[in-house]
Amino acid sequence: MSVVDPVSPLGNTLVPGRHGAAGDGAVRIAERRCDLVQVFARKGRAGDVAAAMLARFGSDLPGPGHTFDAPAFSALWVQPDGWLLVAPRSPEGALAKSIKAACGDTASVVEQTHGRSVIALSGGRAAWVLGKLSSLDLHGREFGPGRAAVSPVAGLSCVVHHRDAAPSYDLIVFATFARWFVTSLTHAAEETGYIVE
Amino acid sequence: MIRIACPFCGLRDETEFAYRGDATVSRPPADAPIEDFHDYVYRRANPRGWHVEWWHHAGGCRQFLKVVRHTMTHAVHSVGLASSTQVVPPE
Amino acid sequence: MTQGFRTQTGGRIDRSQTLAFRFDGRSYAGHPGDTLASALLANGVRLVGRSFKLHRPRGIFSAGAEEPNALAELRGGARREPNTRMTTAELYDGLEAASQNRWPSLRWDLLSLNGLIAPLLSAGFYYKTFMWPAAFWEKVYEPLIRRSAGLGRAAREPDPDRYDAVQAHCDVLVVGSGAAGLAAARVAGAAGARVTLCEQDFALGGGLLSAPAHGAWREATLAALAAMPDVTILPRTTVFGYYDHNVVGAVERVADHLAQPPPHTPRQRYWTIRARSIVLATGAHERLIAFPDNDRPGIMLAGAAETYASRFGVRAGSRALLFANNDAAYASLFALQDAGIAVAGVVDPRTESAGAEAARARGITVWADSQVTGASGGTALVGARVARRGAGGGDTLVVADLLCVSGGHSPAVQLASQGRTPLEWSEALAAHVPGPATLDQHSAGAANGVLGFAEAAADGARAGAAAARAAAADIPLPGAGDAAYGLLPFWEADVPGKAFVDLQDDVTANDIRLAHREGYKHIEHAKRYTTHTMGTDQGKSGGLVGAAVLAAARGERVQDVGLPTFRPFTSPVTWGAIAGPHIGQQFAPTRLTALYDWHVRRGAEFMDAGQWLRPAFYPIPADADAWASVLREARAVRKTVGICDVSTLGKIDVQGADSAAFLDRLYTNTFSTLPVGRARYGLMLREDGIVFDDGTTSRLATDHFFVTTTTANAGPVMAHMEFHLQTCWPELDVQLASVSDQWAGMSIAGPKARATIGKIVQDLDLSDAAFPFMAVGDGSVRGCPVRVLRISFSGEQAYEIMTPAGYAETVWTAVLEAGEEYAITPYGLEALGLLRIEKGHVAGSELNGQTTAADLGLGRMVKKRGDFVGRALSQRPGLTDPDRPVLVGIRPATRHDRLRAGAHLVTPGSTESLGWITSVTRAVELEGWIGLAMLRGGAARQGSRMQAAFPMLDETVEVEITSPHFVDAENLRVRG
Amino acid sequence: MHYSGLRLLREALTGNRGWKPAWRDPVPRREYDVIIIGGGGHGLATAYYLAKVHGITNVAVVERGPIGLGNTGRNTTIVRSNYLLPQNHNFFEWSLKLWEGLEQDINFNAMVSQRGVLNLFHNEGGRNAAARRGNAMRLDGIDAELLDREQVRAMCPLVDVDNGRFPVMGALLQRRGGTARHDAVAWGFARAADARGVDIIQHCEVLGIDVVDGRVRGVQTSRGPIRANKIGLAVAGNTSRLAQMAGVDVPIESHVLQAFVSEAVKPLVDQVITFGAGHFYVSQSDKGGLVFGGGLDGWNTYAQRGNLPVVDHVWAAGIALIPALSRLRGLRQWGGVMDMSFDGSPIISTTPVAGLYMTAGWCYGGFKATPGSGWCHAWTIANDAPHKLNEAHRLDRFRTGHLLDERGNGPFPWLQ
Ligand SMILES: Cc1cc2nc3c(=O)[nH]c(=O)nc-3n(C[C@H](O)[C@H](O)[C@H](O)COP(=O)(O)OP(=O)(O)OC[C@H]3O[C@@H](n4cnc5c(N)ncnc54)[C@H](O)[C@@H]3O)c2cc1C
Ligand SMILES: NC(=O)c1ccc[n+]([C@@H]2O[C@H](COP(=O)([O-])OP(=O)(O)OC[C@H]3O[C@@H](n4cnc5c(N)ncnc54)[C@H](O)[C@@H]3O)[C@@H](O)[C@H]2O)c1
Ligand SMILES: Cc1cc2nc3c(=O)[nH]c(=O)nc-3n(C[C@H](O)[C@H](O)[C@H](O)COP(=O)(O)O)c2cc1C
Ligand SMILES: [Zn+2]
Repeated sequence: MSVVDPVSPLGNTLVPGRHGAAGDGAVRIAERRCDLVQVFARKGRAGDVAAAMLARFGSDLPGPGHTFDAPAFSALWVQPDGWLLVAPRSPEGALAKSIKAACGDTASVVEQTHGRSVIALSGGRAAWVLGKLSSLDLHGREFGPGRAAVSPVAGLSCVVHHRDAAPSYDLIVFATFARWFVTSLTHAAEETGYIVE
Repeated sequence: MIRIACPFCGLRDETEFAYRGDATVSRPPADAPIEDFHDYVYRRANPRGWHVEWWHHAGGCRQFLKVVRHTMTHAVHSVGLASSTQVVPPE
Repeated sequence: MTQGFRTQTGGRIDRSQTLAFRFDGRSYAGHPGDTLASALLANGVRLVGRSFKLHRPRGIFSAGAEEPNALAELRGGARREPNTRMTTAELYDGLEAASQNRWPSLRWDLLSLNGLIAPLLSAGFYYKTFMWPAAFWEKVYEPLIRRSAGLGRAAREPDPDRYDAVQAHCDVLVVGSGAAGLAAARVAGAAGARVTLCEQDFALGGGLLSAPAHGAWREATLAALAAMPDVTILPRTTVFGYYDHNVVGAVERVADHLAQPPPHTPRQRYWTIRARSIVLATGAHERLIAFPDNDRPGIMLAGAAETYASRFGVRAGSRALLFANNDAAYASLFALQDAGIAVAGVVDPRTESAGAEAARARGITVWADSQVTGASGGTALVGARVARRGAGGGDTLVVADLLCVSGGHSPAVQLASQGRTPLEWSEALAAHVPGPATLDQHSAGAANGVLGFAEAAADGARAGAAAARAAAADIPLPGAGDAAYGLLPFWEADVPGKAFVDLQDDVTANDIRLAHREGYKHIEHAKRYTTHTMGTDQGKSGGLVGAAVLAAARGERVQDVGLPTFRPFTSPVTWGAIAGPHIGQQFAPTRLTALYDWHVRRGAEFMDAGQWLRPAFYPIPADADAWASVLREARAVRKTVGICDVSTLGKIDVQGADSAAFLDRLYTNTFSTLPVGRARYGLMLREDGIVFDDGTTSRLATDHFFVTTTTANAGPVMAHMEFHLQTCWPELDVQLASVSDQWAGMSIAGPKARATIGKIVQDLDLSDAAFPFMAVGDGSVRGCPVRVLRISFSGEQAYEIMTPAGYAETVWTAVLEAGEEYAITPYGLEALGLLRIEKGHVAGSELNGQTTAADLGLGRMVKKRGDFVGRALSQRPGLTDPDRPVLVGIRPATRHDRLRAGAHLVTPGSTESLGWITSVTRAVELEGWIGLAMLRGGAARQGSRMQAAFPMLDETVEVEITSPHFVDAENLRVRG
Repeated sequence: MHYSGLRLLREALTGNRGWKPAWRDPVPRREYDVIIIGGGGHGLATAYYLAKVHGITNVAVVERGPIGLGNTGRNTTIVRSNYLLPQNHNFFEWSLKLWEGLEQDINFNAMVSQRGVLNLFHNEGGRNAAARRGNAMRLDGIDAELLDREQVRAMCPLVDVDNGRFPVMGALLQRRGGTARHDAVAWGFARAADARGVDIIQHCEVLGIDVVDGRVRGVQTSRGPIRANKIGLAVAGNTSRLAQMAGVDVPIESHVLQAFVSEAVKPLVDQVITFGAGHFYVSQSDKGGLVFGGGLDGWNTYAQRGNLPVVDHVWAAGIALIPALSRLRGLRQWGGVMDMSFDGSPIISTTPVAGLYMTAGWCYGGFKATPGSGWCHAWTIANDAPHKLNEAHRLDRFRTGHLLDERGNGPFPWLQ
């Protein structure tokens, strides 16, 4: 564990409190500090990776568009034979190391904890707000808890993870764009009002 | 708005993709004459009708997809993986 | 002013509330539910505008989006909106509007004198004159034309309002909320489809709003729709365009009915709707008839007059005459009569009709087999001349202040046509109707050529079921009315005079014939030559009439002449709405490095570098100017040590058994021979043989590389790698991941670089022996993991420290503290540029997509064996020509002379450019300015003198051609 | 019939009854000396200059629809010669010179309006590129000026030079650049060519090109075969298809470029302004509509219709540049199918088939080239060899590597 806590790429962009329109439709916006690790199966080794992940972490590796909540992390499908693992913060690099240890040379493991920001958006009108920035069909028939999609939000590369029925979404974006992204998100939420914890 | 059904991600707007042109040409072997490389780079199908083309799902799964699209109606006939040999224009 | 033309009862306005508004400075009153047009009519205002070319007085012609005449500047100042159709502008308390395109006033408009020379201003007159003298066009004629053209005046300040955009999806999109649209939505909704219904009007119901008899059905249907959870109804929402793959664009006027939007509320919202199926229930547009002076204020479409009476409780005149060729228009007239408007009679070109019989039964005079041959009155209609068809002379003057016109109804097929549905000709309507659709698209109701409420609703129900892929559902339908239509195609009264086919652009039937005589016979030529259908209404009420006049001139049928192409936008669309929230800083993304806040605190001057904001330099009070800062920073690097944020470099993690082979194929040089723990500078070509990018690649393990790219090419290089991996060499075991954001990077450069970081880097031996030039290794700084690369861009001893971005500031601060004793200096992009130019390193200005490896003096990096991208085509003669410009250095012959990038190198007395200066800087190693240039025969010219010409500043500087390496050409310092 | 103010007056007094067709509607003859395929500006100008400069009047222009409704009738009308490479700017300057005397030459007011063209830049790199380009032009005697931020502000008061995401640093100005009335260019050349005996044959689609022993012999059309030993292609976005008919491959892809016009308003924008950072450009037509556009949709197409993503981007860029446009309304949107070459520069050339010539690969920029292209194409046809002005624009330059890549974007037509 490093002696210092990593600094959030958001700086002071998210100001705690209630903003935008009054009324009871306010959404909640928050940064979630997570560990993020990308896992790619080496050529022809997807089966081995899946077996190792199941054995070591009790995790399925989900198929396209889906997620799997293992005890230690959520696994999000992001590309063929490629997953993004999202976990609560742990000692620097520990998650990646344990994955690498489990998979050996059947997988390429890439640390992304600092490379991505996880922005949580939730509340009854979260889908309305997200629908201003994303062209995904967020209707319950098409998307819901347990689903994830890689698709631009506010024009930026993003992994949209529908976590629960509140609904709560994790929006996972490239860290160097995070401030601009959050500004777009808060603009979109002005109409409903939004609360930053 | 062209919409492309990515075999992995589902139906998505064209704005998620980057176009990469004619997918019927392939890179010549190393020992091929320069002429072949010229053709690979500069001699590209430009039909009025069905066109087989690369679309990079840059905003999604990052796969280069082979897409058969009509250059008048813009209808997408089929979409497949880079390796697919099934992605061909209709009769 | 009193609302003298308001009926006592009826209509869908709220008489209990009064709204005050102003038009041309005068105050009036209206009610909620009014449009600006209905309220003006209620107040007896008839003259509301001037036409485009002839400045003829004009009144309100329609009751909807098709309005050609009644355009106003709405609101004022930064919120001024020119050309706003009064017929769709919803009245609100305090509304301000002004007439436009007139001077000094609406009533007394100087340019109405144009009317006197109208024959001179015939179609296309400007193509035939204004050519002499040639210089007069820009100086005299054009400014005059420009000033008198145009309609209203746009605002000249930024818009204070905000706009919003939404991405939407549905199973069935219904456009239009008339009988057809409501029925379609209800059936589709009942079948479980996700339905979105867009209606441009603020009230739902279309024609039903003017049909009190069907009020109950409308209410019941709306109530049923409101109860369906998956049905979204959007009033005030115009579908403006139908695009590929059943995607439509629509704009919702969220707050235009208010003086200004409430806080946090957008003024308008732009909807992009992706629909599996689309029902077009957009109704029909009533057509005008061409007859002399058919543009007088007081002449109005029959359906519009009915709408004013039935929906708005407004009498559009006191005494109405109808000129119509169909029975539907009689119903409109009867509604006027019922609203208390006196009826002067009906002029009908047909000899007999059901309408005429019904009219006579009501005691109304009908001039059958007749036509209107002219209108009298200037700024208001006083009467119309009526004559038998073909009689020639013998007109009767009928006194009327309201002349209702109906030349039939054209289905609103704009969207269907944009949606690539072919149009077919309907003899019954004498208009185009949609043919079989190729997309999942269904026209319904009047838009489908089905008139009558009951019939339209039934047609809508059919379309709704088809769109929802459901069996036809049994829903209540409005009661059947009188379906008689009995239209006789009749386009133009056959008498001479100024008979308009396009009211806004002053296009007359004679103009169309003139175009025909001059050979502009095709409908698209005639359109462009006369400007017919090119106004803000796009010819909704006169387009087909013009086509018919052309058809007559050509001796052909109207359907063989056709119509000009329908294009978006069905109604003009606010620019700001489409821009949406992407304004100001949100126009394009900004990217910030993890050290951004530090740079801000340190007072950096920032500059745009692609999407990035990067420190240009860090001024301190002692610096006289920007150059002083830059030179101070660069000098620190050369003398002691400096630190620079290089986090913006692209970084790609390459893993897999075949990584080395993969990189060998992508780069001109070889990576399979690179030992683990070492880095190598690499050069990448495009397949056409031109240099694409450069960067360093480190080998972290046999099967693991860490690639850096230039800032600008981070994305393109990644895509280039993926392209080749997936489409050319799919057999390779390689995995790619962008780690640009994961790693922050800082370059520590200068003779004291090692001394500085040696104090803080742990778990890594930095001694020259253990960690020579181009070594790579992992360590830590204050507990933060770091990756150290010994590489140099400045020519000095230098290290790049990469660290996970969240630790950037910790590591950066640690370096600063360690370097304090050497007066470590942070340096920005400018000093970075200075240093690299001194060292002769190429960057963006040289790697500009036009240069080869050899041009840049990097020919030795191109391997002789093995294939790589760009190898073959780089051997083309044009790319190996020895006369191509190559990289050289330059210095002014007189040392204090200034160099400028973009100057060209010429020999004295010649204007032939032999090369150009790509980058310049003031130097710190040498005196004065230095630069890099691309120069033909550059190698041979080293040591000679040339002129650097900058003719745009009238400047020529004598320069000396040198080697591009001003500093440490032998690369000793970097190894020191 | 000569057009003049006097004529206009005479006709006005007699009810405008005496005007004659601007061009005849002839029945195609069986054989011509030269057939020009494509009745756009380039084809019509080629025919005009063949007749005027080379005395070759037995010429047919064969057009599948009505003339002038291809890209000539749907472009944003910018005329300029501010190109970087000498091979390009010298050619375009010749074209600009022809524009300057065009109206008197063809006796048709094409409303050539030299109101100035500004190319804005936003950073050092942009300024250096503008300087390199402008100085290159000046060395070759072409007007160009480098404006700083304050000069841009003074010239274009509505442009937001300070506040946008990309503040304006300055501009490359070509005062002699401007606009011309697109339709009038086609009509004017048609009328002038017709007056010199050229047959303009509308509604006549070329369906095949007859090649015998490596030489062209004529064309097959929807109105029957027509013979000629020289054929010039001027078919813009259809070049690939037409060249294929003669067995010739051309490095061209067909892409749609969109354009827009706003509602007409009183004068608002006095110059042509190009906003490179935002892919947006705008000018105001004499009728009052702002005519504007941006980048390509970016995929091969033969459809002349636009698409939402580009609309969104272009309109946002418009507001970024000129915030006061926000409450103005867009009126119409359309597209044109462009002949995108693989290095972004045109091809005016002989071909491997004897007697077959082409002017093509015009990308975004062919309207301004109309007179120059016609002039050089005519020269190439008449002499069976290129003029000095177009010898670099040869078809085989992609094989030899003598590319004319102004922007360094490489062999990706959708990026050019
Ligand atoms: C939206 C847009 C904006 C533009 N803006 C500018 C600008 O501002 N400035 C500028 O300089 N350039 C601009 N351009 C480019 C410019 O419009 C074109 O390069 C130029 O007009 C091409 O002229 P042309 O005569 O070659 O082609 P066209 O005018 O397209 O003429 C080609 C003709 O060939 C005909 N044809 C095709 N196939 C056949 C066949 N088989 N048989 C017979 N005839 C056939 C077509 O019907 C057509 O009429 C723009 C283009 C577009 C689309
Ligand atoms: N004044 C009248 O009495 C009157 C007027 C129109 C129609 N009608 C009658 O109504 C019946 C037809 O009903 P219908 O439902 O087919 O037509 P409709 O005219 O009743 O409804 C069409 C609706 O579509 C809306 N619309 C059109 N284009 C639109 C767009 N681009 N975006 C959003 N909304 C748009 C219109 O505002 C209108 O409300 C016929 O009997 C016809 O004669 C009567
Ligand atoms: C410079 C220019 C100005 C235009 N101005 C107008 C205009 O004022 N009104 C209009 O309706 N269309 C205008 N148009 C668009 C044309 O109506 C038409 O859409 C375009 O020429 C493409 O043709 P198409 O739509 O028939 O395919 C203009 C086009 C151009 C090129
Ligand atoms: Zn995908």
